[in-house]
Amino acid sequence: MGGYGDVELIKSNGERLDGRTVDELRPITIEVGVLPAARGSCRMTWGLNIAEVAVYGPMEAHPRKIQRPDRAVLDVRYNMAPFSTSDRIRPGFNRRSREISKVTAEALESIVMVEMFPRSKIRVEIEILCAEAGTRCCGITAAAVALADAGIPMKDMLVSVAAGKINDIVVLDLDKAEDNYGQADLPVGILPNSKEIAFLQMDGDLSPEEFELAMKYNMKAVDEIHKLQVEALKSKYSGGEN
Amino acid sequence: MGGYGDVELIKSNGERLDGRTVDELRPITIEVGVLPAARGSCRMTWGLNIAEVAVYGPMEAHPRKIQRPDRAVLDVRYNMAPFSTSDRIRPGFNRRSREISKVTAEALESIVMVEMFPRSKIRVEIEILCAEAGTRCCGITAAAVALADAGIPMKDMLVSVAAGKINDIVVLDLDKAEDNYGQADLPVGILPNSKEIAFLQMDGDLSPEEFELAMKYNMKAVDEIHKLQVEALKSKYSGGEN
Amino acid sequence: MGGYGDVELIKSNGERLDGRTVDELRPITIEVGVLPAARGSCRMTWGLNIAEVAVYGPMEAHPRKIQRPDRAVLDVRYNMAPFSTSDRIRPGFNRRSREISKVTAEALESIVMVEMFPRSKIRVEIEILCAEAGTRCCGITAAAVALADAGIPMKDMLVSVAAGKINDIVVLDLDKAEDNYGQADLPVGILPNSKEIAFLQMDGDLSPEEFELAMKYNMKAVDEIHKLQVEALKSKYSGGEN
Amino acid sequence: MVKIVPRLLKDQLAKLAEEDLRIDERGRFERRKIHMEVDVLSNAEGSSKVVWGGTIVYAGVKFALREPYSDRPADGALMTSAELRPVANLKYEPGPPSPESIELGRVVDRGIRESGCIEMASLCVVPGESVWNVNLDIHVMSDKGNIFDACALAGIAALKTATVPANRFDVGEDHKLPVNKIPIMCSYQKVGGRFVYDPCEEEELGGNERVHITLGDDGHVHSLQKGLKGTFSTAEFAEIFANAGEQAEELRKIVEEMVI
Amino acid sequence: MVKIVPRLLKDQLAKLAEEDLRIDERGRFERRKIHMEVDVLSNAEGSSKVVWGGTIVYAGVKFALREPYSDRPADGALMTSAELRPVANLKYEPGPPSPESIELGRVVDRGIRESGCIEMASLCVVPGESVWNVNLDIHVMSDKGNIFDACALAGIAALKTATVPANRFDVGEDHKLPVNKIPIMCSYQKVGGRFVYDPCEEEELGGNERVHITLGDDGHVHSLQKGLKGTFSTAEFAEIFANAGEQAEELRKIVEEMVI
Amino acid sequence: MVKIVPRLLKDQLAKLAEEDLRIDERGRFERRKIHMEVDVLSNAEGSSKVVWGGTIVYAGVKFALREPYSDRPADGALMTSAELRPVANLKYEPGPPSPESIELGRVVDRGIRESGCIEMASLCVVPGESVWNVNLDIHVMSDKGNIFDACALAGIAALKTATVPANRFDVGEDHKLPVNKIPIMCSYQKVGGRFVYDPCEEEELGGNERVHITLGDDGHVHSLQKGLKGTFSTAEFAEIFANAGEQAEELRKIVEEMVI
Repeated sequence: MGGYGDVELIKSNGERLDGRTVDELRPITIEVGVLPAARGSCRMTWGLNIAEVAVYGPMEAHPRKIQRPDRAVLDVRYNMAPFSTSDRIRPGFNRRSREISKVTAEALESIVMVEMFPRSKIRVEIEILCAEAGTRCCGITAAAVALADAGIPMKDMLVSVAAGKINDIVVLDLDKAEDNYGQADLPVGILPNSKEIAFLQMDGDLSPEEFELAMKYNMKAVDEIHKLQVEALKSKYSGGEN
Repeated sequence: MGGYGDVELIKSNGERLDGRTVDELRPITIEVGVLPAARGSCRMTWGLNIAEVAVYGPMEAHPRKIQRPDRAVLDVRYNMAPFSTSDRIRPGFNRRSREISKVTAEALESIVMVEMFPRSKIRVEIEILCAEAGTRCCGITAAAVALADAGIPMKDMLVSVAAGKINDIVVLDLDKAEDNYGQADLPVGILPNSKEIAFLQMDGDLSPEEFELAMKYNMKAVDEIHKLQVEALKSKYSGGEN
Repeated sequence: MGGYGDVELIKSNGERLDGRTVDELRPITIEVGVLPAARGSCRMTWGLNIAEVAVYGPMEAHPRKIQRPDRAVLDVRYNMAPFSTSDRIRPGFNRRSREISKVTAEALESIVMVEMFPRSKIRVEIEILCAEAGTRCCGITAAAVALADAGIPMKDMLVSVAAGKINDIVVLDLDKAEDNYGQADLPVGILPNSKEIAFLQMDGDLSPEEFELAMKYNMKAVDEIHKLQVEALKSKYSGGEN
Repeated sequence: MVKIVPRLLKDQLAKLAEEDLRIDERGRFERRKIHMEVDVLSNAEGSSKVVWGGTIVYAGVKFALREPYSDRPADGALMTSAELRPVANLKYEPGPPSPESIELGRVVDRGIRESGCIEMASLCVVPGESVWNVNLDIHVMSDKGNIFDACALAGIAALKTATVPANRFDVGEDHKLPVNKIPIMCSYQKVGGRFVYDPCEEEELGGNERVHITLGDDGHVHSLQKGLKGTFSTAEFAEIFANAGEQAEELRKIVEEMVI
Repeated sequence: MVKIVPRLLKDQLAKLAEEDLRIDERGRFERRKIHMEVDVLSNAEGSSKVVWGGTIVYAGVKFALREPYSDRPADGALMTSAELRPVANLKYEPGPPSPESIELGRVVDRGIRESGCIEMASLCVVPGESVWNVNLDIHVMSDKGNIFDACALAGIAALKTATVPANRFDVGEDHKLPVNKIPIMCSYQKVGGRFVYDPCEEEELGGNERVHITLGDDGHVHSLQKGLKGTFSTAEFAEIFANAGEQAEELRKIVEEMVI
Repeated sequence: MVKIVPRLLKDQLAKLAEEDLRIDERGRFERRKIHMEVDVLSNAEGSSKVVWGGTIVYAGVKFALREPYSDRPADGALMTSAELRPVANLKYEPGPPSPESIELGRVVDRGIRESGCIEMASLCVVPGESVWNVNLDIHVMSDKGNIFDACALAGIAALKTATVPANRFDVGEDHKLPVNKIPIMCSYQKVGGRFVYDPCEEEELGGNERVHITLGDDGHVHSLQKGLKGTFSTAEFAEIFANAGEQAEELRKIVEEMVI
C-alpha cells in the first residue's frame, strides 16, 4: 500500500470522494454466457473494472504430470489486457499475475467438486479489460459465476471483495484513488452460504480492531454481491434477458 | 515497404541502377549436395544473397503431439546468420523469421507427398549466409531443390520469386537498394508445371493493374529459375561437375 | 585471465601477499551431512570460499529422453548465490555456470559407478555461498564428498585444485587478488588413488615447463586435500564430532 | 482421436460444397452478422469491440512519448499486436506465441501499417526529441472463426476513435489521432474445393489454404498472405480478389458510420 | 504411485489429530528449535543463517546505487527475493520459477515491506540523483517444512545486521542500515482438521490450507496470505491470529538478542 | 534403440584400435583434408569458410562502435560465438543452447581470447568515448566430426582477413584488424582405449573423453579443456600435448599462406 495517510480521501461529512459511505460498494453488473467459444462465461463490471471470464472443460489434463488421480485440477490464468491500465502494460504474465492466478485457483478448487472429475483439467481464463482497483476480487467473483454457467458442480458459490483503510478509517471496496493512497487492503473470498473463507490476502497496516471491522464490512458485502450472482445465472436459465 | 517514391531507382533510359531491365532477374547459381552431414542439401546464390539448405529425415516426429496420423510434418527453420546483414543481427529466431518459417513450411507441404510418411517429420534448415533482399524467395527455392536432392517424393517443384514496385514502375526481383526505397513487394511460390500458387505474400501499394503485371513478371521468371533447378539436380545425378 | 603481469603479487622475500609460499594451499575445512533434506551433503570452506552441496537420488530419470539404458546420469547444477560476490549477481544460470555444471558432471561421472543404476538420475546441487576465486574446484571437491556421504558407490574419490601463474611465477591455489591479476589458471580434477585426470581446464599463458610445474603443485595438493575429505567422512561415520 | 473429427468434417464440408452449401447455411460470399461498439474501455485512449458472428474482439489504443530514431527524427511509430490466447478457444494453449499467433499479429499489423492510414510524421511532437508511440493491442476473447478480419476491423475502428492524450503528457491539447484511410481485410478459405468468404470455426477446422487480402480506400491492395497447406490457381485468386473489393466497401461503410 | 503416500499420510495425521498429537510429537502451537547466526557471509553487507528444525536458510544483503524514480526522487528501494530451488528438496525441480516459488517470494517480500521496517527515504543519497537499492536475497538450502517463517526470520535478521557500504561507493562513511521494526511471520497449516503452528515436512505433504500472518512490533497485522485448497471459519482464524501474537513476541526477542 | 548403435560401434572401434587402425583408415595422428577460403561473405568485414573432411564451417566478423567500460576506457572487446544448430547434424535439435553448445562456444572463445591475438587497446577509437566491439560469429553448417578445431581455424582466419570499417562509421580510414598471433586448437578423443587426433563423426559417437589444446605461436598453451566422461593419465596427456605442437605448426602455416 502507498500508505500516504495525508491525502484527504474522506470528506468532512463522512462521505468518500465519490459520494459513497464507508461500507458501500461501487456499482456492479454481472452477465453470463457472453463468450460463445467458451463452455461457460461471465462479464462483470465493478465500478470501472471490467473482467470477462471463459471456462473450458473438464478435459483430459495435459501434460500428464499435472494430472491428479483423485480429482480435477483448475488451470487458472489471471491476465491484464495491455490497455487495461493508465500506462500500457506489456502483454504476458508477470509475477503478480502468476501469484493471483495461483491463489484464485486454490480458492476455486475449494468450492468446485473436483473429486467428480479425476485426471481432468478445468481451464479458467480471467481477462481484465479495464482495471480500477480490486481486479482480483472482480476476477474471482466472475470466475465462480462462469464455472456455474459452464455447469461445473460446486458445493457453494464464491464471492470475493475487499475492505481497506484510508485516512485511518476502515472502508469497503477501495477505488483507484483510495487504493493509491490507502493504508491497507484486505481482500477475501467467502462462501456465501457457509461463510467459510476460501481466499485471504492482506497488506498494509491494520490493528486487530480495524481488522475485525474490515471483515465485518466484507461479510456484509458478500451477501449483496451473491444476490447479483444468483440473479445473473437465473436470468440466463429462466430465459430472461440480460 | 519504405515507400520513398522519390529516390531515383530507374535511369532515364529505362534501365535499373544495376543495368537490369524491368523484368530481369539477378544472376543465380544453384548447387546440390553441398553439406555432407545432410541427407539432401542445396546452395543457392541469387545476386549477393547466399542461402544454404540442409534436409534431414523423414524421421519419427518428436514430440508426439506434433505427429499427424496421416502424413509427415515439415519442420522448417529459416535463419539469418549474424553476419549476413550490414548491421550484425543477434543470433536466434525472431518474429519475422518464425513467420517466414511457417509460410515456407506450408508452401513446401503443398508439394511434398507428405501422405507417404505418416507420423514422421522432415527437417528443412534454411540458413541465410548473406542477405541482399529476397532471402525468403531464395530460401524457398533452394529448399525445394534440397528436398529433391534428399530423394523426398514431390508432386511438383517449387519456385519462389518476387516482383515489386519502384518509382511507380513494376519491376522483377528487387535488389537491396530497390527494396529499401520500394513501394511494394509481391513474393510468390509457384509450382512450375501446374502454375498453381503455393506461397503468396505482399505488402505496400499495388493497384489491381500493377498487381497483374507483377504476377506476369513473376510467372515468366518461374520458368527461368526452374530450368536452373533442374540443371543443378541433373548435374549431380548424371555425374556432372558443378 | 586478466594478464596484468605488472601488479606486484609476490613480495621480495618470495612470500605471497597473504603470506603463503608458492605451493601452499589456503585453509580448508570440510563437513558432511550438513543439509537434513538431502540424501548426502557437504559444506566446504576454502579460503573465503563457501560451497554447500546436496545430493539427491538415485531416482528415476525424468524426462524419459535423458535416461540411459545402461547407466545413471548425473544432473549437476553449479549455482552462485546472488550475495556470493562483491557485486550482486542476478539469480539463475548463465553460460559460465552451465559450462561448469557440464564439466563437473562429466568429472563426477568418471568416478561414480553409474553402471549400477541404469535409467536413473543422481542430482548434485552445488551452491556457492561466498566466492573468492577457485569456486569450481571447491564445488567439485565438495560434490565428491557429498556423493560419498549419500552412499553412492564410487571407484575413487575426486579432488579438484588449481595452480596458476602470477608475476611470471607458478603458484598453487590463486586467491581473489591473484586471480584478478594472474596470467594463467590450471584447474584439474584428480583421482587421488590412481592419479588419473577426470577434469582439466586452463586459460592464460603457460610455457610447457610452467605447465609441468603447475601440474606438480596440483598433484601434491591433491593428497593434502584428499586427507581432509577422508577425515570429514570418517568423522561422521565413526560418530565423531565436527 | 482428435484427428478423426476433421476427416469426417472434411467429408461433410465437401458434400455440402457439391451443392454449393455451407455448414451454417450461408452463401459462398455471405458474411456473418457484425455488431460493433467504440469507446468501450475507459483506460484506453481509443477502443472498440467487434462481435462478428460468435467471434468477439476488443481493441485498445495507448500512447507513450519517446525519442525518435536518429535516422527518422520526425517519425513516430505504430505497433499493432494481436495474439491467440487461451481465453479465445479451447484449442489455444498457454505458452510462448505459436507460429499461428505470430502470423496473425504480423498480418494484421501489415494490413494496417502498409495502408499508410497513419502518417508517421503526424506523430511528431518535437522533431529529433519526442514522438508518439502508438500501441494498438487487439484482444481476442472468443474465436468462432475468421479472427483475422475481426481483428483488422476492431483495430482500425479503435484507431479512428483514438484521442492523443497530449494534455496528460504535458505536450499540448488533446486531439483526435489523424487516420487517413480505412484498410479492410477480407479472408477466404478453401472449403470443399472452393474458396468461401468469412470462414466459420468448422470451416477453418475442415478447410485447406486461406488467403487474406487487405484493401485500401481506392481498391489498391496493401497486404496479401496465403496461409496453410494447399495451392490455388490464378483464376481462383482473381475471383476472390474481385469479391474482396465488394466486401471491403461494405465493411468500410460500417466503420465510417460507427466512428463518424 | 507418488500420490498414494499422501493418502496414507493424511489418514495417519488425522488419527494423530484425534488425540491432539502431531507426527513429530510437538504440541499444536509448539515451535521447533531455532538456531540463528549473523554475519556469516563475507561478501554480503549483511547476512544470517537460520536453522529451523531441519530447515536451513541463508539471507544476504547487497547494496547498489541507482537514480531514483522521477515520482519518488528521495526514495530508495528494497527488493526481497526467495525461491524454491532444487538444492532445498527432492521435490523442487530446475526451471522457471513455479507458482509456489513466486508465492513464497512475494509473501516474504510483502511481510517485510509492508511492515515499514525500512523507511525508503532513509535510502536517499542525493535527492533526485542517487538512492540505495537494497537487495535482500534469501537462499533456502534445506526444506524440512515451514520455509516461509524461516525465510522471513533470516531476512529481517540480515537486514538488522547490514552495513551500508557508503565508503566503497564513495558517498560517505559506512553506517548501519536503519531498520525500525522487526516484522515476524507465523505460519499455520490445517492438519487433520485443525490448524497447527510451524508445520513440518510431513504435515505440509499431508495437510490442507495454510495461513501466513505477519505481525509488527505493535501487534498490527501487515500481511496475510491463505495458500492451498481448503476453507476455514472466522473462528478458526481468530484462534491462530491470537496465537500468532504470542509466537511473534518470542521470535522477535530472538532477533533482538542476536543482533543487539 | 538409438542407444544400441554406439555399443556395437564401440566394439568395432576397440577392435580396430587393437591393430592401431581407425574407422576411416587414417593413422592415429593423421588429419583429414582441409580446404579453406577467405573473404567469402560480402556483408561481413572478414570471413572464411573451412571444409575439414565433411565438416563445414563459416566464420564472419562484424564491427560496431560502443562506449568503453569505465574501468577499461581504452579497451575494445572481442566476442566469439559458435553454436550447435540443427542445420549441422541430425542430432542437434532446435531450442535453447544445450550444455554442449555452450561448451563449444566458450572453449573456442577462450582459445582465441587467451592467446592475446588481438590487443584490446588496438580497438580504441577515442579513449573513454568510443571503442570497437568485434563480433566473431562461427556458423557450423555440417558436422562430420571435430567441429572444435574447424571453428577455431575458421575463426582466426576470419579475424586475420578482417577490415575495420572505420570509414562507414565515420571514424577514419578502413584498415586491417591487427592480429598478432595465430592460436591453433588441436582436439583429441579417446577411441578404443587410446587418444586419436581429429576424431571423425563415428569416433565421436563411439569414443570417450576428449581433450582440446590451444597453442600459441611460441608453443605456449593458452587453453585446455577436457570434455565428456572418462579419465586419462599424465603420460597420455604428455603424448597428445607433444603431438599438438606438431599439428599446430602445420595448421598455422595453412592460415599464414591463405591470408598473407
